[in-house]
Amino acid sequence: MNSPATTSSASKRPTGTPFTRALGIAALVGIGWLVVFGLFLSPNDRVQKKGVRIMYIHVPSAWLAYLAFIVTGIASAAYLFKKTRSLTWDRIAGASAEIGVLFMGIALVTGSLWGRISWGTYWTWDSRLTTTAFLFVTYIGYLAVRDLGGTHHQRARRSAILALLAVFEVPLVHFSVKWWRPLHQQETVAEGKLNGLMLFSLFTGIVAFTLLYVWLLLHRQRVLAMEDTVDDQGLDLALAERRAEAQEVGS
Amino acid sequence: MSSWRIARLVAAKDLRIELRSRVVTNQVLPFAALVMVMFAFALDNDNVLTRVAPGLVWLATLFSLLVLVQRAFAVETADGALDALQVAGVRAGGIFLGKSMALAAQLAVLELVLLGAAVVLYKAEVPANGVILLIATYVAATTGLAFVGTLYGGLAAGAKGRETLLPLLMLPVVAPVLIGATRATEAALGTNGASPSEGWPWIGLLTLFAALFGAGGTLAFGSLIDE
Amino acid sequence: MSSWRIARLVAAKDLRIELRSRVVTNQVLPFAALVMVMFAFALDNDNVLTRVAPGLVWLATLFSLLVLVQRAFAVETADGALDALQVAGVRAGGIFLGKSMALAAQLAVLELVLLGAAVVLYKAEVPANGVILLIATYVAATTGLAFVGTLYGGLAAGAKGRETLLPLLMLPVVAPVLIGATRATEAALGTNGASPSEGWPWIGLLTLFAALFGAGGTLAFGSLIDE
Amino acid sequence: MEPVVHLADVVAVLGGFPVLAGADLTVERGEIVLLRGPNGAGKTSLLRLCAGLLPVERGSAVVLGHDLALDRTAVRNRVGLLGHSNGLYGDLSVLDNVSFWGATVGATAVEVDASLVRLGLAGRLATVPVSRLSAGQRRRTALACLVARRAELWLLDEPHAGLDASGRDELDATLREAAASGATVMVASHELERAGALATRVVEVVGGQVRPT
Amino acid sequence: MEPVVHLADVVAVLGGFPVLAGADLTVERGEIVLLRGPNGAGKTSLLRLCAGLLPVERGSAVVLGHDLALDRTAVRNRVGLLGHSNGLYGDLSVLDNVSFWGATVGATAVEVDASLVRLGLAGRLATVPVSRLSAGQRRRTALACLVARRAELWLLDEPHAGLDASGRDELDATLREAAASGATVMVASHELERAGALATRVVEVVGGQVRPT
Ligand code: HEM
Ligand SMILES: Nc1ncnc2c1ncn2[C@@H]1O[C@H](COP(=O)(O)OP(=O)(O)OP(=O)(O)O)[C@@H](O)[C@H]1O
Ligand SMILES: Nc1ncnc2c1ncn2[C@@H]1O[C@H](COP(=O)(O)OP(=O)(O)OP(=O)(O)O)[C@@H](O)[C@H]1O
Ligand SMILES: [Mg+2]
Ligand SMILES: [Mg+2]
Repeated sequence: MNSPATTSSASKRPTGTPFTRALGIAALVGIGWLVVFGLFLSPNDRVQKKGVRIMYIHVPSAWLAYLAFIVTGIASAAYLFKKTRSLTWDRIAGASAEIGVLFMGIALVTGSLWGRISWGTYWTWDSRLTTTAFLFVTYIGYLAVRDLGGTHHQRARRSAILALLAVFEVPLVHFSVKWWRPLHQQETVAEGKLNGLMLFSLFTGIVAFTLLYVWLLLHRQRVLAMEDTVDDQGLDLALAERRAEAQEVGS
Repeated sequence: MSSWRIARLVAAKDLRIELRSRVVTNQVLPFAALVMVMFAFALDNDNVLTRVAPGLVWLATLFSLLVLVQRAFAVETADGALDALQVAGVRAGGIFLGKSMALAAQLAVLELVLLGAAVVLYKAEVPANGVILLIATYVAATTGLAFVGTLYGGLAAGAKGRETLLPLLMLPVVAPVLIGATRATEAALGTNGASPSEGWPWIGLLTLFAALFGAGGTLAFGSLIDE
Repeated sequence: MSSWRIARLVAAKDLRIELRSRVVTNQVLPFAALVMVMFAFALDNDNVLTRVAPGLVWLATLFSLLVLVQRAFAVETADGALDALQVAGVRAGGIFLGKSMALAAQLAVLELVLLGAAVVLYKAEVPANGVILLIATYVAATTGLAFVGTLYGGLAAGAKGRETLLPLLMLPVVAPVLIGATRATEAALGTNGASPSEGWPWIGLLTLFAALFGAGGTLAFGSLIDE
Repeated sequence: MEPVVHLADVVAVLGGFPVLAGADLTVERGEIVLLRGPNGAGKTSLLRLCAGLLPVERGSAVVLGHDLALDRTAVRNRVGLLGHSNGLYGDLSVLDNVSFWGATVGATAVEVDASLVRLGLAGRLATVPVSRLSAGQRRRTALACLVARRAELWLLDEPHAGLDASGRDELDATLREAAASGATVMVASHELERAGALATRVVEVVGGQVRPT
Repeated sequence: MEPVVHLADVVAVLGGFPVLAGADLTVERGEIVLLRGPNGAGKTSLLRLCAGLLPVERGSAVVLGHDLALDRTAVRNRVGLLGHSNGLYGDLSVLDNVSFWGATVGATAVEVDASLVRLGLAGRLATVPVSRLSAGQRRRTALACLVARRAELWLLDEPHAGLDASGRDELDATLREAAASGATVMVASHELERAGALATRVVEVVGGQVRPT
């Protein structure tokens, strides 16, 4: 998303700080490691052969999407139930949801690619795949609701409520495989069915993606803040015109 | 005045409107019925129908729900009555409960018709030992759907362009209901050799769902409908 | 001024409204897409899906058609524009053609999306030798549906309370289209081992149907929308 | 020369209710006739009947030389009606609306602009979607559409309602011009001072019948 | 005693447009204030804001002792709004409508009948579905609903429009009574003679701001 804010006169301040820069670098390094381990050092799987390497993106992105959506939920709750009604919480919720949708998208794509390899099909109506798709759509809807307009606080309240309802779909996706028609992988990681090096690569991936997530979140949240201030500046101009209207008629 | 009295007022009002305009009776019911027939047409494949009957019943219910919800809020927005309701100080929680009740009532009728249609068209049988489960499913699912419908219908009813959101917001959220209700019904009807006992966990899911949206709506409806 | 010029005016107007409001893009398309997903989901196992895919595509088209038609006439009746159109002396035949054209355009887009969805979700493949047949089906069916939709939409929009009739009037009438289009598509896709040659008779039916309602509408539309 | 409107004992029915119960009225070319009368008297119905929107149940109604009992559509492209509702497309801009309604009678872009300027809708407002206008701005847009249509018989239902002072003056001037240039105007209104001053003749509608005043 | 309405430099926004651009207004108990001003000035917006329907973007708006910036809903059951639209259910009869809106504030059947009689809707009309009423009859129904609600602050947007002579007199009498019995009334109108005579004070709304006259 481009932000008019960065170009606007009023807010020349960058969205980066020493901390976020450090974070960004760490994320880059982490991804570098992931490439090394995921693509070269980690062994092929007995069944999945090279295909297993998709796991190192697929699983972390899916889990980070979960995390992002849960953060959205928490931030929304914070906005609704804290006396301060601070819009910062709302922006964190929004930013996190955007990133979550991004990661969920990656999980869907990598997942279906993987599916092509190991199940011979891009898509099937397995419970997890379907519920994941619904989760994805739900948060697209959430983002759409954020764009409905109204004052910042209206936007915040409306979307916060949706977020609190939507977050309940996450456990639904997670446990769906237990409930019916599982084709998709059941608990694999938690049950330690992975050999050491695979496990390590996977965790590198998770760490790297987490760093990336936090980095994106901080920046995106600040950009949103700037967009809000830009809205306010736009309003000031409009106000001036409207008042001028009054002068004309007056004279 | 208490939310509960408001709820009764609003529900009575909505049902009276239906009584006078007969939109649901003349439009939605035939629509739902025709949907079933259409399914029968499109899928007139030997044994397929009976196998997927439960799924189709709930699918048809969902589509009809969309129509019902749109109607339920068209009445309010046609002449700015929703504004009037808000100004009238009518507690949003009350409006929510009231409209949900009316919606649930209409849904219940609808589902009966659909079940009937399913039995006739798809030759679905209802075994004695599945009856209680079936009833439980209907009650739980209907309540849940009514709540969700009202919640998102209200959100979508507001300012311009929002109506475009209704299906987008609603369908993914009601998907669990579709799943749960379908499985429970299959269990009740013993489709694909399922046994009633398998149904009850799904009822749990449905009830949880209904409770969640009932609570959410009653508390939050105000902020959702005000523009 | 000639009916044809009017038709172009009205069509352009309707398409511009869609361009501005994006209701079809934001509401009907996602709706149709979700309908497909829901079908796929309710009918889970794949071999069923691919077998019934053509039927589902057209079923979804019909549902979307209902929404489209309601929308097409909602814009006319919202602020009494239909009255204004009549007083403006705009020839009814022209209105009919114009709105049909706009509707057909929107339907065409919609069907493309649905076909795409079918290919992805239901793994329906389009064999080379079926392409022409498929295209013919789409053209014929789309025209027919657009005509019927406009005709009955006008009838429903005409007088108070009648809008309740829309689905009731329309679904049974378009049933032949559903069947025809389904069979033709099955032939084109070679579903259940059907061969393209079997498809053409159905195209005949569809074309006949389109011609029938096209002529009927152009002549009778005036008396239909008059109150 | 035959009258523009000639109603003889006209009866019209809506939903079983006789909205017009034997109305007699004759309007000559160039007149500005004010229809006054209590709520529910039948003013709107009378105007809609003259526009060919309301079927003639009994009696004879001749408008611009056409017998409405035989063919209601014949008069249509020659009359212009401003009803209680504006007949605008909320999603389209003011300009789009006026252009569309103008185009239906082949009005040129110049004529369209002229009518926009006339009703103070030129400039920023012209590009605003009608759904974002104030009530009076909408009414002005509807009037602009009417002006752009250059009708022979103007039928206006409470045209002053919602217009501000300048809008009212503009409206009156427009109608006087139209009448002067040979058009005929019928106005239903409850603002007796204002509309009375505008009209060349006042008739009273009561219980679905017309009586002179 | 504190004023019923106190707006200080209020800004309100719709679709990015500042419908109110720094409005200041103070209304005391028992006043009948007329809001006049050109189309698009912001009268409707001002009334909707006082009814708690339009959020306060900037400035402070205190109505009946509640700060709308903090909670827009607190005032609601104490104000009554008659907007450009009537807020009626077309499928329901006049009686059903008035009863419903009355019931929302616990009005008794007697009070409902009283308001029907008052606006000349008793008898046959009471049982007619609103969708089959004439424009003025609908407006009367909306007024009846308002009367039945016995609000402390009455907000009316062009209440005279569409009403016939008797209806206007009835309306003015009603508003005067309400004010006399301690209610406060704000009326937006373009019928300056009529509304001016009714009002105890006239303010002008221009370009989203309020100025005394
Ligand atoms: C479009 C297809 C797919 C989607 C949408 C998808 C989605 C997901 C999601 C949402 C998770 C997180 C599960 C959780 O922990 O709650 C996940 C985890 C996982 N996925 Fe997929 N997946 C897809 C295809 C595949 C394929 C083809 C494979 C391998 C054959 C696969 C293997 C895994 C594994 C091993 C996990 C970790 C499971 C665990 O330990 O919990 N996925 N996937
Ligand atoms: N939904 C909206 N979005 C954007 N701008 C709007 C919207 N509604 C109204 N406006 C603008 O706000 C301004 C004030 O509107 P408002 O309805 O308050 O004016 P008004 O004083 O009531 O005019 P009128 O006398 O015509 O009723 C108008 O210029 C209008 O264009
Ligand atoms: N659709 C309808 N069905 C039945 N009766 C109707 C319908 N529309 C109007 N009426 C009745 O016809 C009568 C005349 O209506 P009309 O709108 O012509 O009155 P009017 O003179 O325009 O009143 P107003 O001054 O309030 O606009 C009214 O008594 C009304 O109740
Ligand atoms: Mg009238
Ligand atoms: Mg206004």
